[in-house]
Amino acid sequence: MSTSKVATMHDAIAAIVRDGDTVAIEGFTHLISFSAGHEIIRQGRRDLVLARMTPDVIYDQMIAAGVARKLIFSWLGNPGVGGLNAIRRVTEGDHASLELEEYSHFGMVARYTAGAANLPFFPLRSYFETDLPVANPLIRPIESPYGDGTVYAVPPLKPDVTIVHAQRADANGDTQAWGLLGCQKEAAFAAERVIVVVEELVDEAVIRADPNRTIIPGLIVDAVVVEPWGAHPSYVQGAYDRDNRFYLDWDPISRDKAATDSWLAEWVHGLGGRAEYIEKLGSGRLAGLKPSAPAPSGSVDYGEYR
Amino acid sequence: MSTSKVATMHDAIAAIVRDGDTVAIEGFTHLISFSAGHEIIRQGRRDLVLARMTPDVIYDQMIAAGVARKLIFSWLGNPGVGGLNAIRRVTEGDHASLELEEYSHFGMVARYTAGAANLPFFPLRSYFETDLPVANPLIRPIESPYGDGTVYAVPPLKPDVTIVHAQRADANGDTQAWGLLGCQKEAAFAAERVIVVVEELVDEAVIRADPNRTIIPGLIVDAVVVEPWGAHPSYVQGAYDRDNRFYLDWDPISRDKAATDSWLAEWVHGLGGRAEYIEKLGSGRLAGLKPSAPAPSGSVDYGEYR
Amino acid sequence: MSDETAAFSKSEMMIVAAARELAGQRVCFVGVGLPNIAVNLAKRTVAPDLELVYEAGVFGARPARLPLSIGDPTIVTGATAAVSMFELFAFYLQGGLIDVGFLGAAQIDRFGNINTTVIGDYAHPTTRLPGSGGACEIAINARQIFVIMRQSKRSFVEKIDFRTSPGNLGGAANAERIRREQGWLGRGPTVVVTDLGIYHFDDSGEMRLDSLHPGATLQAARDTIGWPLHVSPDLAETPEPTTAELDLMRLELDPGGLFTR
Amino acid sequence: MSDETAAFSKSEMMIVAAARELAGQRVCFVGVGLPNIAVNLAKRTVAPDLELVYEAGVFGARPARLPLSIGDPTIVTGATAAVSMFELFAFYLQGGLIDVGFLGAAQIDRFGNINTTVIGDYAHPTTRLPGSGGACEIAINARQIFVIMRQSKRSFVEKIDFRTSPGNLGGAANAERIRREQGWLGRGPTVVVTDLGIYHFDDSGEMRLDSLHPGATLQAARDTIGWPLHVSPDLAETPEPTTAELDLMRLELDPGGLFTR
Repeated sequence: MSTSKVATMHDAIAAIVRDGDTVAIEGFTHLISFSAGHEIIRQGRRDLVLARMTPDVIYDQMIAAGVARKLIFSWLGNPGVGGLNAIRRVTEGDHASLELEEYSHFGMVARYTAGAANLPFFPLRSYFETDLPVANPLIRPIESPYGDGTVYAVPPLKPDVTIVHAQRADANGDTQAWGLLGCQKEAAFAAERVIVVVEELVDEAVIRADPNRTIIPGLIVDAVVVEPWGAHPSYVQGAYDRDNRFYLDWDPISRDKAATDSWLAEWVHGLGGRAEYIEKLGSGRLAGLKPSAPAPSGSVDYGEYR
Repeated sequence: MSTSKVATMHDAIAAIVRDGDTVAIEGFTHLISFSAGHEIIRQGRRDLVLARMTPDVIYDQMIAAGVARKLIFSWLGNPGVGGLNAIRRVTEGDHASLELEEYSHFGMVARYTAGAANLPFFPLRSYFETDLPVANPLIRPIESPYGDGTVYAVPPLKPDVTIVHAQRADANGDTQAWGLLGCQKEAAFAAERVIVVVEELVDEAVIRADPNRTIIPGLIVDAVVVEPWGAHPSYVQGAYDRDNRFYLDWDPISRDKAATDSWLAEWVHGLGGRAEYIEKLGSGRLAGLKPSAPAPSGSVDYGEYR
Repeated sequence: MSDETAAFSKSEMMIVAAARELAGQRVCFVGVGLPNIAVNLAKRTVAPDLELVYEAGVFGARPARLPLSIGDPTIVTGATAAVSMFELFAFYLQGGLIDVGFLGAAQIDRFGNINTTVIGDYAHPTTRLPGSGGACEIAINARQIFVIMRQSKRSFVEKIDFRTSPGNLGGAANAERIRREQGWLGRGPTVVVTDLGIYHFDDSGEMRLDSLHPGATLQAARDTIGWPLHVSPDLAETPEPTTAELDLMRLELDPGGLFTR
Repeated sequence: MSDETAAFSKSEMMIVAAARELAGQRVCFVGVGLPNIAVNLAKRTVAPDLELVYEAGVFGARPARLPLSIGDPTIVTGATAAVSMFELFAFYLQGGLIDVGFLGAAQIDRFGNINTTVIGDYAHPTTRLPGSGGACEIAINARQIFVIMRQSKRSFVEKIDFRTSPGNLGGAANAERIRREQGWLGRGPTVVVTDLGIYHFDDSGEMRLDSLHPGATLQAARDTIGWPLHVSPDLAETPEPTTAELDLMRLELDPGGLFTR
């Protein structure tokens, strides 16, 4: 309970992510662990099954780098910009080499929920009268035992590894996040192994002062990596904004395979880790991403009961 | 959005709770709206179907007062003390006059969840090889569409009215609570009408300062009743402790029908509402229930993004 | 007239027309891109009490700027509630609390069925589109669906390549029966706003042109739609954007002109 | 010896014996009443790193006093996590994170099947008991089940009146097959601690007396059990409560003697 799980990103990925694993780096536009994705590229993992609701730029980069054989997802795009061009190169026409397993957003959330709850399936009202169950035979109809119709079911998704980024955790991995929470809790409970990357390592007392704010208990966490700015170019509520310029710049880069490869060479393979990445980005770039003003939540009282 | 839903308990119950309704006063040992239960007795509602995971002393009182024809529950007791004697009088032997519909805790939570999510059923691993599906034929087996066995399903529970107590809400009904959250969120989203009773009415800005703390949006709330100490003898995290003496005293009172009736006459029918109840309890009794010291959660920063 | 029409872009007219359709609505599920700016414009004009719901997990958003994408820290700060996506999709959307779901589309047919998955064959598509995201469940569970998209023969088609989100299926009768039988809470698509005009759905569940935007012609509408166009007997002309609407878009919501040019 | 045995109550011995069985365990699901004090005693003695989970929705509780019931503000203040009961039952319990589920019972049979629902006929019971609460799902999903209850012919019965919580069903072979086939994560009951002794389960899945408490006799055990008692060939005597254990119970955990008298 009091043993520290704090590790470097290098050591955490080396010990926890294996070739062929199903890996979920979750976080819906918010708290995306680009840092973990880059380290997986750097360490040359292969044949990964990548799961994520919105593959986003990080999976475009990982797939461009050749770490994955399959993608499980619900929305494939560069949010607010356009397509994911590296992924399109391996999914369109006769070159289609990346295996796809496709759901809707609620279907992906329901899959993680079933995985976390050890359920053999999860029911939802989506998919009826659509072509999705044809495209993905794992989406199956199920009769209500109360004689009131049919709904669809999705199977549990239990990643070998789930990686989430959060504002803070203690050394045991007890993790707190605020802002958009996406499906990180469900994806973490569904996973065999969990890596938490945080902006700030805090004392256990900070976590225990607000137990309702905890989204993941250390009980299911294998490693805690402390990396400020580890979610750049995505954002961290209260810490930094999305670096939209990065998302815009990625579009032309990713359209050209050579440009993509040289970006990976310069920004991933050419760097030792997130510290060097941040230094290379430059303090000016980062300063422009800070919130314009603080917006404190205020404090509530749990009371001492002796 | 800015129209106030603030009402007195009398007016809220008069307008929202009707004879024959299915009513859920939820809150697992914590935040139990005794005040609403007493007002329902005072207004002489009849033939209610009372739903609640743990009927607790409040439903023992309501059933003793004759408001209910049926009880839907998962654990029938006076927590930490013993049985619920008024309910036992109408459920044991040949006098059994109260209809019972019985689940497990997870079954009740799953029923509210299915109700809130507009699902025709909710699957869980409970009940297999037990006598509960025999006692309650609404608990039904369902085959996994993935050929990996059978689980059980429970049907959605959609109360006509759900009543919850919380630490604070704004005039629109946007409600925040901390400490044990039980199944209040699920029970509220599942309900046709919702009454929120709070210790404190706060400005909308207090709610919006910490959006992750909101458990129920005003969107689904019909009335906001402001009644400090409204959950006595249960407790409110940070505000007051459980009045255990009350739970202990209820045991001998409830064993005797006459004593029960005179308690109801004195403490419910004989009083105009919670304000008089609190005055009758006395400030000394209440002072002894305050937390021994504050335990602040601390504040987090959401950041301004313009 | 020509001067005035020259004073705003087709995209601006489309966004303004979509925003106006939200008058009187209470809870709106906001999609990526054009819906995002249309809803934020409506919130500042015809529907100040509109509750903005983002699939990312926000109810009652008060964005201080136009959100950069479907998720943005500005939709959380000052919101009524920030919740898990399970809660958002299960309780808010599937639970029936959303009045209007706003969708875009790569392909749409006369019955408002939508494709955002692939162009061509699914296994070997000529174009791989983003896929459903939340669109499939929004189309099924939101009380009604608004669609905003530019017209072209490539997008308004006789037959969509893939049905990602159900509309009026093969027609109103069929669709109403299935929605009733399956316990869906939504009644499907009710409004389609394009760069040329405003469409609603007739009793047969088919798209009908009810209003042409200033400067747009019936011929232009017919030339960019893949089926015989149904036109309302009392076809209207869409009122031009007001200076106030244009200023809001240009100065506040989209100063970069990302959506409005 | 008699002096010393006179120095503690049967209830105290039972609670201490149950607490000691938790040595080496990591995550324990705490039930109402006796389990509550036994687990809180273990946390203060043999298992300081034990994570206390309360069905009310708390993980990693650090109660500053003995909780008054299954829910109490003292289990929340200073806890690692306070979560919804959906999350507690779905992710923590059904998800397989609970090592030991602690249960009490009104009736138990030789295979550890438990009744907490009714005595007599279900429709017209002679005694209406609390019912399952979380017991049914705890028995199915916790990795192993500890039972703590006083012995009597009324409670240790040949046949329970109602099966609320499954134990080893009709025997170990049958139980193991069903648990495997149904994908249950738990292996069922492993320990029963009473006011007279400590029982574990033999290869046939049946209760076996492994240790007699000081002052208790085999005859007393046989006289309070409704089936032919299986006794371990190397029956042990339970070590008496230590002064430290007694002081913790009497001075800190249960000064009122609610559970220990």
